[in-house]
Amino acid sequence: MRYSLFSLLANAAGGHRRWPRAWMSPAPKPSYDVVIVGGGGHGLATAYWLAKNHGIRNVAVLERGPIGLGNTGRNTTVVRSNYLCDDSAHLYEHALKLWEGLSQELNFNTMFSQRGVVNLAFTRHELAGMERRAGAMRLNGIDCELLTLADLRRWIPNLNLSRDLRYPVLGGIVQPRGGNARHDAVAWGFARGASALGVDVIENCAVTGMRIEHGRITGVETSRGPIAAGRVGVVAAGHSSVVMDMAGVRLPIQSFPLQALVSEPVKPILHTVVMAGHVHVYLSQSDKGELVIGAARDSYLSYAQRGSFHLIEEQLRALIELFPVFSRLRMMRQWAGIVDCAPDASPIVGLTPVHNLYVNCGWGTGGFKATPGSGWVFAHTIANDAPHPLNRNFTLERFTTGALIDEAAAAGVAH
Amino acid sequence: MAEHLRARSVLADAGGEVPRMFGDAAAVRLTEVPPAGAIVLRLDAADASALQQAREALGIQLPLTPNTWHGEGDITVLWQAYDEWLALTADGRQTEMAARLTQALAGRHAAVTDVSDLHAEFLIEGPVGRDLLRKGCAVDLHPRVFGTGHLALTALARVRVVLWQTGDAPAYRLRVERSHARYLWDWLADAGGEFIDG
Amino acid sequence: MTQPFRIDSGGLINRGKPLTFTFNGKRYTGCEGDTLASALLANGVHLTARSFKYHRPRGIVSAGPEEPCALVRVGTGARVRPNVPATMVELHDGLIAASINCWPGVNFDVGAINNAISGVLPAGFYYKTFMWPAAAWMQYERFIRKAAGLGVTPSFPDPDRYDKRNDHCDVLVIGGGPAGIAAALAAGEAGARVLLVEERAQLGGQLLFRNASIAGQPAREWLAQAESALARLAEVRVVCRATATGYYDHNLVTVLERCTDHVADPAAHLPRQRLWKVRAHRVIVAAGAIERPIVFGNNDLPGVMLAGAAQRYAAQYAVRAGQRAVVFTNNDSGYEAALALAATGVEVAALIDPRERPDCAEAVQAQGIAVMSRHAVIAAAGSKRVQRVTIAPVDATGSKLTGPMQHIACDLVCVSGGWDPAVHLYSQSGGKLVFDGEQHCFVPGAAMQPVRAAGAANGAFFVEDAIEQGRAAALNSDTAAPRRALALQPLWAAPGVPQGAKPFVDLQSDVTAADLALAAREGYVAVEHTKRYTTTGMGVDQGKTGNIIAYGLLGGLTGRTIPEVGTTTFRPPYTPVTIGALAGREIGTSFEPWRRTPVSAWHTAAGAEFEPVGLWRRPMYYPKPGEAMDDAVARECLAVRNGVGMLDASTLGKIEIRGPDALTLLNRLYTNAWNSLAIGRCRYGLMLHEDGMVFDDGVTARLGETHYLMSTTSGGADGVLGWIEDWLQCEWRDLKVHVTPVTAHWATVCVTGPHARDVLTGLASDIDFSGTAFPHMSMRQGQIAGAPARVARVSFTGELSYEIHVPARYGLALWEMLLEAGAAHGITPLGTEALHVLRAEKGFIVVGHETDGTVTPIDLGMQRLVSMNKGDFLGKRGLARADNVRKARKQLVGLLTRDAAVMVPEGSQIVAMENAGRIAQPPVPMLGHVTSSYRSPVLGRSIAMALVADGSNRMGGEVAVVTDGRVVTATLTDPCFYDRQGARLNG
Amino acid sequence: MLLIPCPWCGARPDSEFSAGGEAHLERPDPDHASDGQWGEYLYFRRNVKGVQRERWLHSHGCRRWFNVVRDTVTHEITAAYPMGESMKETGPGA
Ligand SMILES: Cc1cc2nc3c(=O)[nH]c(=O)nc-3n(C[C@H](O)[C@H](O)[C@H](O)COP(=O)(O)OP(=O)(O)OC[C@H]3O[C@@H](n4cnc5c(N)ncnc54)[C@H](O)[C@@H]3O)c2cc1C
Ligand SMILES: NC(=O)c1ccc[n+]([C@@H]2O[C@H](COP(=O)([O-])OP(=O)(O)OC[C@H]3O[C@@H](n4cnc5c(N)ncnc54)[C@H](O)[C@@H]3O)[C@@H](O)[C@H]2O)c1
Ligand SMILES: Cc1cc2nc3c(=O)[nH]c(=O)nc-3n(C[C@H](O)[C@H](O)[C@H](O)COP(=O)(O)O)c2cc1C
Ligand SMILES: [Zn+2]
Repeated sequence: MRYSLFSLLANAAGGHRRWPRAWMSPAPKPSYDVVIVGGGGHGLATAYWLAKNHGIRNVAVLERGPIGLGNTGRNTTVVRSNYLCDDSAHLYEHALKLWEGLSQELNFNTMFSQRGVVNLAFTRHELAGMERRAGAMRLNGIDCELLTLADLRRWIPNLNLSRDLRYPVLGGIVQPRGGNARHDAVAWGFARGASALGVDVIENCAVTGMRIEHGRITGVETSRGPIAAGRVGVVAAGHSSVVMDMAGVRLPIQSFPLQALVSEPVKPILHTVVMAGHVHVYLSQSDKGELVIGAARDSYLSYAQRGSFHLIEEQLRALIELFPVFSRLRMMRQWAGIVDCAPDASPIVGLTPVHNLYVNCGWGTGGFKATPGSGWVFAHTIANDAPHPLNRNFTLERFTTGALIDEAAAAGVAH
Repeated sequence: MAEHLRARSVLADAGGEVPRMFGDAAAVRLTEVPPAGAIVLRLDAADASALQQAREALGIQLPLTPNTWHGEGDITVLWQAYDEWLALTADGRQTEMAARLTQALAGRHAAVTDVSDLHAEFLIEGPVGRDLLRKGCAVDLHPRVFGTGHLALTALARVRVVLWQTGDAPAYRLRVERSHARYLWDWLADAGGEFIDG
Repeated sequence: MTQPFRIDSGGLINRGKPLTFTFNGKRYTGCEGDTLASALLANGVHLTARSFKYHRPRGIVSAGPEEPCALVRVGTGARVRPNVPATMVELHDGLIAASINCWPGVNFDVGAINNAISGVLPAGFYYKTFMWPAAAWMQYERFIRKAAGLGVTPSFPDPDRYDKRNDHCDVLVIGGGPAGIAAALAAGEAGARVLLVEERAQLGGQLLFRNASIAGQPAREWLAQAESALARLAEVRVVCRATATGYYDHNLVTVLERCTDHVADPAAHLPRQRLWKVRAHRVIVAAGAIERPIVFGNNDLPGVMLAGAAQRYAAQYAVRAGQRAVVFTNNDSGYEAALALAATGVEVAALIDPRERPDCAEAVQAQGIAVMSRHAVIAAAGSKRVQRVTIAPVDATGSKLTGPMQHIACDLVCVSGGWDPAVHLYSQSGGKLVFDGEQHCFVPGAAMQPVRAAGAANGAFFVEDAIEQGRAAALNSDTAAPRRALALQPLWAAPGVPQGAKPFVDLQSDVTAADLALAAREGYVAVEHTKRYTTTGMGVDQGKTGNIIAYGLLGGLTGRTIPEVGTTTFRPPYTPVTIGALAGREIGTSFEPWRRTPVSAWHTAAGAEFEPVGLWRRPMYYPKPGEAMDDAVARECLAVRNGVGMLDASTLGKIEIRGPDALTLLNRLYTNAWNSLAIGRCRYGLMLHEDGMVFDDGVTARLGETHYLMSTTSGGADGVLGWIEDWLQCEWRDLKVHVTPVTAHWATVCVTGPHARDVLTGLASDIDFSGTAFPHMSMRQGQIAGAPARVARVSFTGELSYEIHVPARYGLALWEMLLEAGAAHGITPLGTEALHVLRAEKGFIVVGHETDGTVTPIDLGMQRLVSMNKGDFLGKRGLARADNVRKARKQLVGLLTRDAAVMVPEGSQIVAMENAGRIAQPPVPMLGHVTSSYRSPVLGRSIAMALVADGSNRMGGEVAVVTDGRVVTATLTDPCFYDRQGARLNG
Repeated sequence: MLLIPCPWCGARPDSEFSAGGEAHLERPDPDHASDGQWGEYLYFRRNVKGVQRERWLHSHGCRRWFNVVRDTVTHEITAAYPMGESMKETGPGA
């Protein structure tokens, strides 16, 4: 049933008793053309575009739990394409363009809100870095404006612009087309869309092994039995190295906790996404009213979806510096996800040493924004056994040659 | 022109020479300690004869137990790591002390460095001293586990300090890198504010 | 002033201390010992709030932190608190509170229109609509955002102070009810260091209102004795108004102490709240249990209340929550409540119980209360307060109506659906939860950290059992403490709810049973999906009363048992924690240390503008009155080129290196060879990470046979020391060398300019500063004006320069002496900005400007500093990787703009001339960027440095620098713009 | 916040330390390592889910590096031992 105001009204009369399942959750078939490991946003998007763009519909997404509860379900939802390196800029901008029509594409409101993403500068060095980034963005055709203090006052009325701060704000940049989206809706929307195109979204089905014959993958072992597959794409975020290990493929990935928290809900007070690299905090206000606040990641390896308390203290110190009016609000809930970090803070999307096995990982602290684009290029990669031009350089080989796509310097703060 | 350069306290512009008192009956008292002579000694603690040489040169045993200090006469030696000690002496005696140590340890895998101006030193005494410190320090200072003779290398507020207990009152001394001293002093003074009866 | 619903006697309030307060603009009176909720009820105020989504009238549901409805704004101005439960606000004189999320007021609220159109606003309606036209979402969203949110953020900075405290104990007891008290007593008597934290203002837990007897003793007597026993134990500390909020790894528990929230005029020096970070050897969770509601139609009307809460209001606060009550319970605890209410003069119209008649019915009936077994309340009615309930007979499982409905008039409905142990913190600790099939609730299972639960938190709902469990937990005894079951028959929601009467599951998030059914129908059946789709449990109360019902109903809808449904994740905090308290005192000037040099105060007094460098604060320039930055910097630069300047260089990192293997160490750390360095000489070096990228540079001097002094960049000192120690301690353990950081031990003043030597020779010193005795790139030790000194002749400005190091205590005096000695030469203090201009004129790099972690020494044109035949050094292999030997990498160049007056901003991108015309039609390929850019006073023009692809082969060619949409043409040159032969620093 | 047991100073909150990642890495012979081997050394870690040996530096304390055996799922720490000491048989897996 199509979602629309009309169908909503029509169903209201019937007490909403006729809505069908959003996506089917069938038992696994013995064999698929393509198996996607990982039912996060990226995996589901991959399956959707495989079916939609490449006509490959005999596809299963295997998710060890319910879909969308990995990093997709626990991220701070910042969407932007304000990247420095050309390769990143093109990839994330492609994703941003897809976001702009995603609700309509999926017939599921992902609540993509282009309220703007502001990055603040606290040192002259950061200002120069922003000049560099803004220049690169514009030359890559991406919207970006440099902001003076007066501009900032307009964009973020409650921001503390006092000169007396330990680190006074000196300026910033904004990407007006950036913003937030509803994280859960993205997973559900892609699942519904993929399911409608014939993809099997199989939940509670953990991949436990890989079948490899003569250097070629033939299927996977799962908690629900073996499943044969022509091609396998692994999109398991924090668990990427665990899954790829099953195929004997090592990754330059480390899994770290990244924490976030929400305040109690309040009436609209913050209308933009604000990111402060030097003091380490970033935030936005969700449509439900809570402030969604993130910061740096923990420094130790972990698969526990929780981090160290002192990072929360650090993050909220920074918040109070920037927004003294938030001091009396209260933290309502805190959590963490396990992010898959590559040494250059850029993703790895492409072929692996095992034939017909593909990997999509390393999005680390910032892959939510890429979700539709990541699925798009990964679907292309799987369908053609060759990368899409946009992910051509995001290879595993770059860690041999040294041709890194170093966003580490540009990112500054996790999100 | 001055013939001799004049020494200045790190807190010269913050009134550090004057003890700060918080609370009635000096619930806690904060003082800057005048500079001492200080030497960093690096030495292999497994080398018994080197330890012996150091002991003879200093006239006092190096504490080998982590988290302790040992003092005799005007010399105090603070454990810093398994191969590192901080030896304090009266100001002015450090050059001679360093020379003695250097000579005694010549030819060994050891290093002696004068660091007399590397740190500032504070004294914190009084019954609520512990409560003051625990605002910014995660070491358990309860008398059951930490007493006179104990020492901790740890973070206080946001800076690394060497903290050691010198009396049961309790009294603590702490050394902090000189460039951080003013920050820590201001932090302690602010933290002490709670103990001023309103 | 009268409090019409205050009971004349009993309770723990102080009638002698009346307090005045204001709610929604109206003045009322309460008593000391009241909460805002109990005081409102004493005054007959039940309508306290409007709901989140439908703006339905809401009242007071509970008497504790689980309160889902009565959220209010407390205080005014900068001290306002936007969303606090009235049940946890201790009354003080002059307290001002108001309802939130309603306009114009709680009595008449325009938002209630949502209730009328609630049919089109089911769970997740926003996912299905607002998609057309695509661009309109931003407009829809504006309305949605306005409607959402609860209270309003204060408009002013917070005037209050928040503190932190680290603490340690052998046993941390969470909760000061009978179980917790017993635990603390037992542990304390055994000699342990005990910390007992209690969320409320006083100890006692449920003993404060339950008529229990303990070993034959009335509960309150037992309590008084226990409290004084605790007070006698020196190592037991009891802290009230202190909520354990989070349970983290390795037995770290955070506790939020509310120090002054309950005081009308708190003393300014006291913190408002204090966050405790308690590291406990063992933790005992004795946090009690939370009463569970039962869902029925319009169960959100003011006047529908948890039975235990009504009982607490009566017994602890001496307040009648109503005049005529109906009790609806599926377990024995509702009977106790009925008796307690009756005892305080509330007329209990009926007790409705879906079960067969339990034994305890007798006592209730004896009070003249009608007990209606095998019945359920299926709906309540009333407009802003409950006026009657509809009841009906039900079958043995409570799932079907078996007879006609009837109505009972009442103004209070007391509901008890059972009790849920407060397992939140236990679960946060990693402890497993198991479903107790007899008591139908989750109880603690296997522990993952040293923690035990006791009392009602562990499913022991009888006082004596709770006490026994507390004791057993304290003594860590293995014998299973008793746990008699509370007789209960689960009932999540009443059957047969009449049309139009909304049955609410999560009162705070306005989630109804129909929403859950919709979620189940659409496949959002995993409990985490149900939560997120319906927002169940996502409010300020985090579903303390509602979640379990949602699990029960979801199980029923999907044919699963509750353990199969599972729970959502318990996350900190247990109750919300003030952000200011989490931030603590290390904000403002304490946000981060400002590292100070011995000369810092002088710089401030001289009016310097500062800039942060690492944690240091360095003078950037010293403006004279009326001078702009550019003027001041130009003046400082010219002083150095034509006369002499002085710079506080104390921030430079300094590391002493001693030992027979010092030379080996240097050869491994730096890219160049160090073998030939004579004692007393200095050499410049670059350090690489193992990937071949530059990460620091500096000059190292040889002071003795096996003694070197290394200098590092100001911001990089800690990194370099860490890097060296890492290799020495972990990899090169055989090297006989020690490194000692001495940065702050030395004050360093750099005297630079053609007259530098003239200034120094005027000092009282035993050092021979003559050119022959003291050549460039050497270091001398001696004394200056009685202080031991090290002087290095090195230059970052291209002029004759000396770096003078004296012990820090003499730093300011040295500075003042040099000012005096240099006065005749017009000595000029210079800041970092002039220094940067001067070094850029010379083409010297600054790590972090010309490098960003992707730049090799070859890229910087410094191949002569890379010795490929001295053996291995860190980064050598990295340099040889395929991408690092690629042709046409970005290389360091100088840039001269065609128009000498134009200065390009640092960071500007560079494109090829042939692409300059294309910038309006991106994408445009980029060649590199400007790394440094200045106005050079001595050259009278702008200069810049840049990293440009294949830069060394483009020398002399032109490129386009793109700045803010403008294109500036510039020529690539050698990066050294001034005195290329270096004549000025020799001699 | 983890409690990291410094073998000398005792257990302290992880905020006093710097995490150094996987322990007992082998630095390949730079004269003979291929780009691939060097890349492995620079970037590839086992990223163990379960018990791993890792390095920590007590940066706010004694400034010494040491090894810790820690479970990356439960965060339980079962051993700590000084640098240079060989891998003790402590706990499974690692
Ligand atoms: C706190 C936090 C804040 C963040 N903020 C932002 C932000 O603001 N903006 C942004 O762009 N990005 C952000 N990110 C990063 C972003 O969330 C991720 O990069 C992105 O969501 C990754 O999506 P995914 O689909 O690849 O991974 P996931 O959503 O994690 O999906 C991976 C799935 O694989 C499944 N899986 C794992 N192993 C197996 C197996 N053996 N068998 C079957 N299935 C398996 C997992 O269960 C999981 O569902 C944040 C992350 C966190 C944790
Ligand atoms: N008869 C019944 O039906 C029934 C049902 C449930 C409970 N009870 C009664 O409950 C009592 C059980 O004793 P108990 O000690 O286990 O529970 P309790 O409820 O008496 O005490 C728990 C205490 O913990 C405090 N607390 C809760 N969470 C906290 C936190 N995070 N931080 C700090 N404090 C916190 C509460 O404020 C409360 O004072 C007995 O009196 C028993 O009769 C009776
Ligand atoms: C953007 C965003 C907004 C959230 N808002 C809320 C909220 O309003 N209330 C709430 O209880 N949790 C909120 N959460 C947190 C979730 O409840 C949950 O903690 C998080 O998704 C991680 O899942 P877990 O706690 O089940 O591990 C939010 C999470 C995200 C990512
Ligand atoms: Zn240590």
